[in-house]
Amino acid sequence: MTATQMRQADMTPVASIQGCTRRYPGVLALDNATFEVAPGEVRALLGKNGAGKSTLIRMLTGAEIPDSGRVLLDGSELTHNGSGRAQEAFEKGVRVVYQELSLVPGMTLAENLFLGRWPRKRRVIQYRTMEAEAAQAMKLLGLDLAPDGLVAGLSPAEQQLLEIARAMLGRPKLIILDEPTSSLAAAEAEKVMAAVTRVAAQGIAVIYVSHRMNEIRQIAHSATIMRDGKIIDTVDVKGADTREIVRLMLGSEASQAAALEDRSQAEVVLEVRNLGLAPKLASVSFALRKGEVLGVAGLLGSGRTELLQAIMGVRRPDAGDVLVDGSPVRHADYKRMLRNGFGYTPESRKEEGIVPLLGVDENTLSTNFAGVSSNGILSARRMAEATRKIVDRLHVKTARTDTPIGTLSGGNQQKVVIGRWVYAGSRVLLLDEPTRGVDVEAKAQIYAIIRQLAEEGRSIIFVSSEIEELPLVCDRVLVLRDGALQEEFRSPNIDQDSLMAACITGH
Amino acid sequence: MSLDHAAKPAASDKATRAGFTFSQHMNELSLFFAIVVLYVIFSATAPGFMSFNNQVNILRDAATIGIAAWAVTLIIIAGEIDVSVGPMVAFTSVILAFLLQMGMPTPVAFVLAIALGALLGAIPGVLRAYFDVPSFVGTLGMWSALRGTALFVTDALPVSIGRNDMLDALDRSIFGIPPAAIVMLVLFGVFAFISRKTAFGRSVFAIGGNAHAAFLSGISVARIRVALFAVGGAMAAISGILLVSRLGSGNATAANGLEFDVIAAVVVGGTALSGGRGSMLGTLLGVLVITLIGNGLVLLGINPFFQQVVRGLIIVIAVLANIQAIKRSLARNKG
Amino acid sequence: MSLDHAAKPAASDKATRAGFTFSQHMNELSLFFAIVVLYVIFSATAPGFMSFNNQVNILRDAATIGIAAWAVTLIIIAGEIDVSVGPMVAFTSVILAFLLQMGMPTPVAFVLAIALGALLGAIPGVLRAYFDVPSFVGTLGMWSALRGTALFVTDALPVSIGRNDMLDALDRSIFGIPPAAIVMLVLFGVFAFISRKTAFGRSVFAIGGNAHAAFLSGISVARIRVALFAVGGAMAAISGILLVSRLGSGNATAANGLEFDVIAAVVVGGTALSGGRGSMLGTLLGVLVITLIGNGLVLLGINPFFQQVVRGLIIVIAVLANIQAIKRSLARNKG
Amino acid sequence: AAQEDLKVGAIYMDAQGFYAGVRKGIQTGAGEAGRKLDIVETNAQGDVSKESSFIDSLISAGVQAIIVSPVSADGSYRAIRRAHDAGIPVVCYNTCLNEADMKEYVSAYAVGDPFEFGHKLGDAAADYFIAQKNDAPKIAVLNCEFVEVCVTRRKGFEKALMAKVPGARIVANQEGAVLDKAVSVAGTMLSSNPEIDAFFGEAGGATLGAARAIKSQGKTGQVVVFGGDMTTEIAQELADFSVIKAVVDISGQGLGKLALTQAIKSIEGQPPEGIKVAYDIDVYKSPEDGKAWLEAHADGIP
Ligand SMILES: Nc1ncnc2c1ncn2[C@@H]1O[C@H](COP(=O)(O)OP(=O)(O)OP(=O)(O)O)[C@@H](O)[C@H]1O
Ligand SMILES: Nc1ncnc2c1ncn2[C@@H]1O[C@H](COP(=O)(O)OP(=O)(O)OP(=O)(O)O)[C@@H](O)[C@H]1O
Ligand SMILES: [Mg+2]
Ligand SMILES: [Mg+2]
Repeated sequence: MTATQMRQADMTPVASIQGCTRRYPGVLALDNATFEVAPGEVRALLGKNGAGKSTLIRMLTGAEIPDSGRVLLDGSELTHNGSGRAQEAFEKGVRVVYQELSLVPGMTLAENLFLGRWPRKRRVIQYRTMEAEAAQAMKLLGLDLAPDGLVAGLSPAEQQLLEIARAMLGRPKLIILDEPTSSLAAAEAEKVMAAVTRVAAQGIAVIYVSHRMNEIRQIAHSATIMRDGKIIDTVDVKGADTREIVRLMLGSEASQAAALEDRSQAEVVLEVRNLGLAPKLASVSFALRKGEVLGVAGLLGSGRTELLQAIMGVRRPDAGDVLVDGSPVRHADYKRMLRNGFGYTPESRKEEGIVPLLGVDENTLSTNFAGVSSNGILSARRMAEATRKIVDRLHVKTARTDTPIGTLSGGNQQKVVIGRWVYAGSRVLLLDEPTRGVDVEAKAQIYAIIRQLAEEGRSIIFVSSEIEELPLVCDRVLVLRDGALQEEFRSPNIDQDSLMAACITGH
Repeated sequence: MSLDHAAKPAASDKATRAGFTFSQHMNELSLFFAIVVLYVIFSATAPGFMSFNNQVNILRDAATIGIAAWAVTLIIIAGEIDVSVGPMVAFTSVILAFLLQMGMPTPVAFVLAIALGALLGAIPGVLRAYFDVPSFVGTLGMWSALRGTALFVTDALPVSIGRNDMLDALDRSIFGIPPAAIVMLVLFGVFAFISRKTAFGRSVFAIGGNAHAAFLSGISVARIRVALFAVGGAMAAISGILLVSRLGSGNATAANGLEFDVIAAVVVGGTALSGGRGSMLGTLLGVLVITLIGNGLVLLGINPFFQQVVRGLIIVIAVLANIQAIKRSLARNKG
Repeated sequence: MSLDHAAKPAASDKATRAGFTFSQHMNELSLFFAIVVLYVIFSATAPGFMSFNNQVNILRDAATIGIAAWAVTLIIIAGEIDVSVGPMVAFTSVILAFLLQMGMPTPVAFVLAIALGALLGAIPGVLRAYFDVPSFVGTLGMWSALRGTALFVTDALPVSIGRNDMLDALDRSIFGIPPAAIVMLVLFGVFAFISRKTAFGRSVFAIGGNAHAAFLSGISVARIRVALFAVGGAMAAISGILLVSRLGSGNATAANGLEFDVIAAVVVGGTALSGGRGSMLGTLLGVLVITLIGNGLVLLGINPFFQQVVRGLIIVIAVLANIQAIKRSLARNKG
Repeated sequence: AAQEDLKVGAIYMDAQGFYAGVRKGIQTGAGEAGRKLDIVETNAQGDVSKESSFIDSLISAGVQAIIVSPVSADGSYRAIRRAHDAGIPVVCYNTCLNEADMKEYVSAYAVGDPFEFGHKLGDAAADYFIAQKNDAPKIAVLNCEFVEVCVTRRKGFEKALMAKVPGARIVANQEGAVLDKAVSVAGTMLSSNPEIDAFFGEAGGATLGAARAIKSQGKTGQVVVFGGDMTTEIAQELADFSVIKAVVDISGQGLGKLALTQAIKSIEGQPPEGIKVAYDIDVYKSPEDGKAWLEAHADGIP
């Protein structure tokens, strides 16, 4: 008997979904799914982008109503069929931390913790009581923050922990975490996982959605794998091996990463000297060679985004020089860097990467409309051709070139965001977290694309918080810590453990 | 500069919020300073400006803008807008006058007028909350419909109320202070309290800051939106009552362009049109700035057309200064 | 309903986009249908409605709203707003009349008036693009300042231009069609083309859809914003020129409330106030709806005040119907 | 004359109560015309461009005459010319085009002369000051000078007043045509110029606004009001006689009736000689006058 089966045998499930189906325009997001979770269990929920994980979760929280099938919480069925349903689920002890942060930045920590449920006495909010309780709730998770500070001042990890602390309030029975670590670096993710373990120890069931296998191994007891809206299998994490799980997720074998070669002799295309940007960067220096993939590792908040932005001229550095092809760039601004043949993909795809209502074509071609127009007039034919080329080359899954990009999966959106610089002919690409929130299959494709672009002689800076992927793509990895580049690892001697150690030294 | 801004919304947003408390006070301080400067200038140049009578006038004029502005501040903090204030005031003044003409007891007529204001105000609220009609469109429709109805039923003639002791009393000063000003200040206290100390007020901030998050944490977003616009209508009705007491009649043509002054006061007071940020104190100071300028320019005998020019400039400059002050305080914080 | 909406913005957004093309045409089809219905009703009830002369009138009135509305459509698609159209038209008409009075050659005066319109229009554009002043505030300031200045310099009196052959020609119909209507239709073609087939037009959509993403993919966000408002000013100036040709003088009091009609036409035409979505064809149909209603109600001799009520209702109903049509077409897709 | 059905267009200048009187006058006139007479009416909202488009619509609607109070003497002539060219007689009332254009395009002008309007009031004011033995009265004006007639009214007022009381002085002149604005502006003027003796209200809103401001500041007896345009409330104030001392008025109803009569005559090819048809300007100078007006206008429409 596996651990999972044992738990399920002697306890009634906290929540169960019985034969639920949910259809969206053109998609069967949930296909006759049946699912249960027991008290104290940490259940991982795995699947590619669009597999239906979030939809399954919305069934449990009452945010949506299944087209058919039943949802039982604590043994009784959810009955409301309107806006009361979410409240009903809440009262039955379901708490959820959504994929998107759901905090109000302009309000205090305490106000956010009790959002909408502020303690009141004769209708007046009791700030004292509230802040005291907030401090206590945060302490349970090892968070030591001032409850009257603004949420806006928190790091992403702290915000995520705050959301978990919120979910812990008022005797929950089931806590659902939808990709809580997707925007966190490894060390921050550790904090979240520690918090999850503590939660489970109190007999609360946890559903944990993640694309990161090693996290799942660390904390989950069992894993449910979804594909195309169906529940494929529930396995005991200890017993199953990663390749098997990946095979279940994809329905096929994962591809292998390409072998890497050393580029140390090629000419330098970009050199950064003593770059400073208070308060994050003190003095950063490095050189990037033609055809090289240079990884940048670091903890969240170590300033990798700022480094890329400073190079691109999106932010004005306080000190230092940026040299392109050996000559310094004066008064760098973003436009000038683009003209120098640089390209930049931001870390938050949804907020800064795509224009959701516009088609794949316009999202790709906006870097150089002139390339597809004659006499200033856009040519529909040339637009379709140019887009088709990029779409084919980067394996973007889309039916038409003018499909609104917002309807594509995250991984395909990310490929388009990279593709626009391929179209623009950029020779230096600065990619900030290009694999964030992207599933295993798309990740592998993005690695392959990056390697291929490097083969062609482009130079790439690859920033990632997922330490395990750096050895797969990078020729060289630099570690950003305390405002400067502290250590360098060269392929093939990039190993995860020493990288991790280098990131967190001194913390 | 623009580049910096367009490029990193997340970062600069966050930073803005981090410097929030300070810059908020920056804004109120600088408005306070502006008021002091206006006082110095006008008392030196405008004859009669400092007279007790004129100060009372200023308060009374401030009441016209202020009472509506308190509610509009909350509406804008919630990320919405209300452009129907002027017609709503005129319309309720007309209705009140009709009710009184019909011989209804004055207090009952007051209550009915306020209830009607709330009901009418709730219409764009319901359209927004349940039918996703943007509040700009809904209140623009009300703007046209209410003014039209008021003119239509009165033929643009004032609706006289005859002798009415209660309304006369509302226009008679108490120890030199006009009741309108007292009503305004009391309501200011109420709104300042609501916005800071009640679940309703904090929910408004939460909705303006992140409506989705507010919904997910069980705040009745739709109901609060409706309530906000209903309160807006009720406040306009109170202004309408005071207008009747001041003019002795209901007037369909009155309060023309009041929505302009109200929104200007709120925006000058530092409330962001994008929602989630603002304060009642800021609006109070904004109301004073707008009123002082109007009063001073009349006293100075400035060409009335030119006064319009000055008002347009003031609004833009105040908002510009506010934004620059926030940026500067951020830069300082950061350095 | 509200639950569905507030709960999963990402999801329902996605769905909206999927049904986008279809619902977009839904909107235009339903507007077209509304126009047909209006024609049927008015030709049955309003005497003289179908006369050639009246059809020409409708076109001429449509020109007043339309020319400004083309530019405002782009401005709203880019996520901004322009409330200064009316005063801008009046102001440029006054300036043009002054220039002609000074004896400047007519074509030069035209060019100067348009250039001035563009320059003034660019002011709120620059404030928005480089100083983060919301365009509502900037154009509200212009609204007050331009109207005030025009009234101030003319004392509200019309500025006569005397005999001017070129301007007279602009008011004389060509084969029965007024030049204003021709200008409107030509400009419609230009704007429809720009919005669909040029980098500038597509960049406007990109900025309205996601300004940061647009900036990071190398679109000159700030410059395009300034250009948009400059174009808005230039279009208002063209309306001003046509106004002078129609009235034979520059008038500071003219085009009162035109911004109301223009924004109403754009919004009725299905352009979203939140930006990123809209079409020129929709605006053309919106302009026709607004103009037809205005014309028919006058012909029917409906009480002028009551016409205001009808217009307010129409706007709200049109937007409501549009939103419901989109929702329904989505629901149908789903089944 | 043949009693065929008639259709007449009427345009009111803006949203003032005066035009409600005109409207009633036109409608009673139509009822009394003894034949079927349709009125197609609209309001130009003080905007020449709207007025121009309305006139075009009326031409299309096939009206046989247009009754209009042009927004602007110089700015409204094009549209009126189009109506004239289309063979439709245009009858002005209250306001009209400048002399030259009027002679050419307008078939009749029912008018209470605005200069005369101001002049009669100036006269009444002068008499009052002489009776008070005040030979240097200080006067504040609440104007409606965004329309041209109001400027003419003030000129007539000044002329008559200065002729009898040369020491009189205008110490302030601010806009205040709408009641609520007038009250606020008058209040402000009173505090800045405590020595004001009288207000001149160029229009109804201004007259009543000045009276209200004086009463609410407790200056009854010190400051008086002379103004234009009778309404129920102004008549009540006059009957009370504590603040308002004289009112001149052109009856909207009377003027409307007159304009319609002229329109019918023009349609029948009998426009008046010399175009202008004078309408009597009434001066009300005593409490009794006020009471009489109230009795005659029980429905409140001027
Ligand atoms: N409200 C909605 N309207 C239309 N389609 C939707 C909606 N919500 C989800 N979908 C679609 O349903 C499918 C399942 O989506 P879901 O969000 O559940 O996937 P997921 O497994 O959570 O993916 P990810 O890992 O990207 O978060 C996807 O194809 C998605 O595009
Ligand atoms: N404490 C904070 N206060 C304000 N802004 C912050 C804070 N932490 C992070 N940010 C912002 O969040 C974004 C991402 O974090 P940051 O740049 O600090 O670290 P990073 O190492 O680049 O992050 P990542 O690991 O996600 O690449 C940046 O734009 C940064 O300005
Ligand atoms: Mg998901
Ligand atoms: Mg980063």
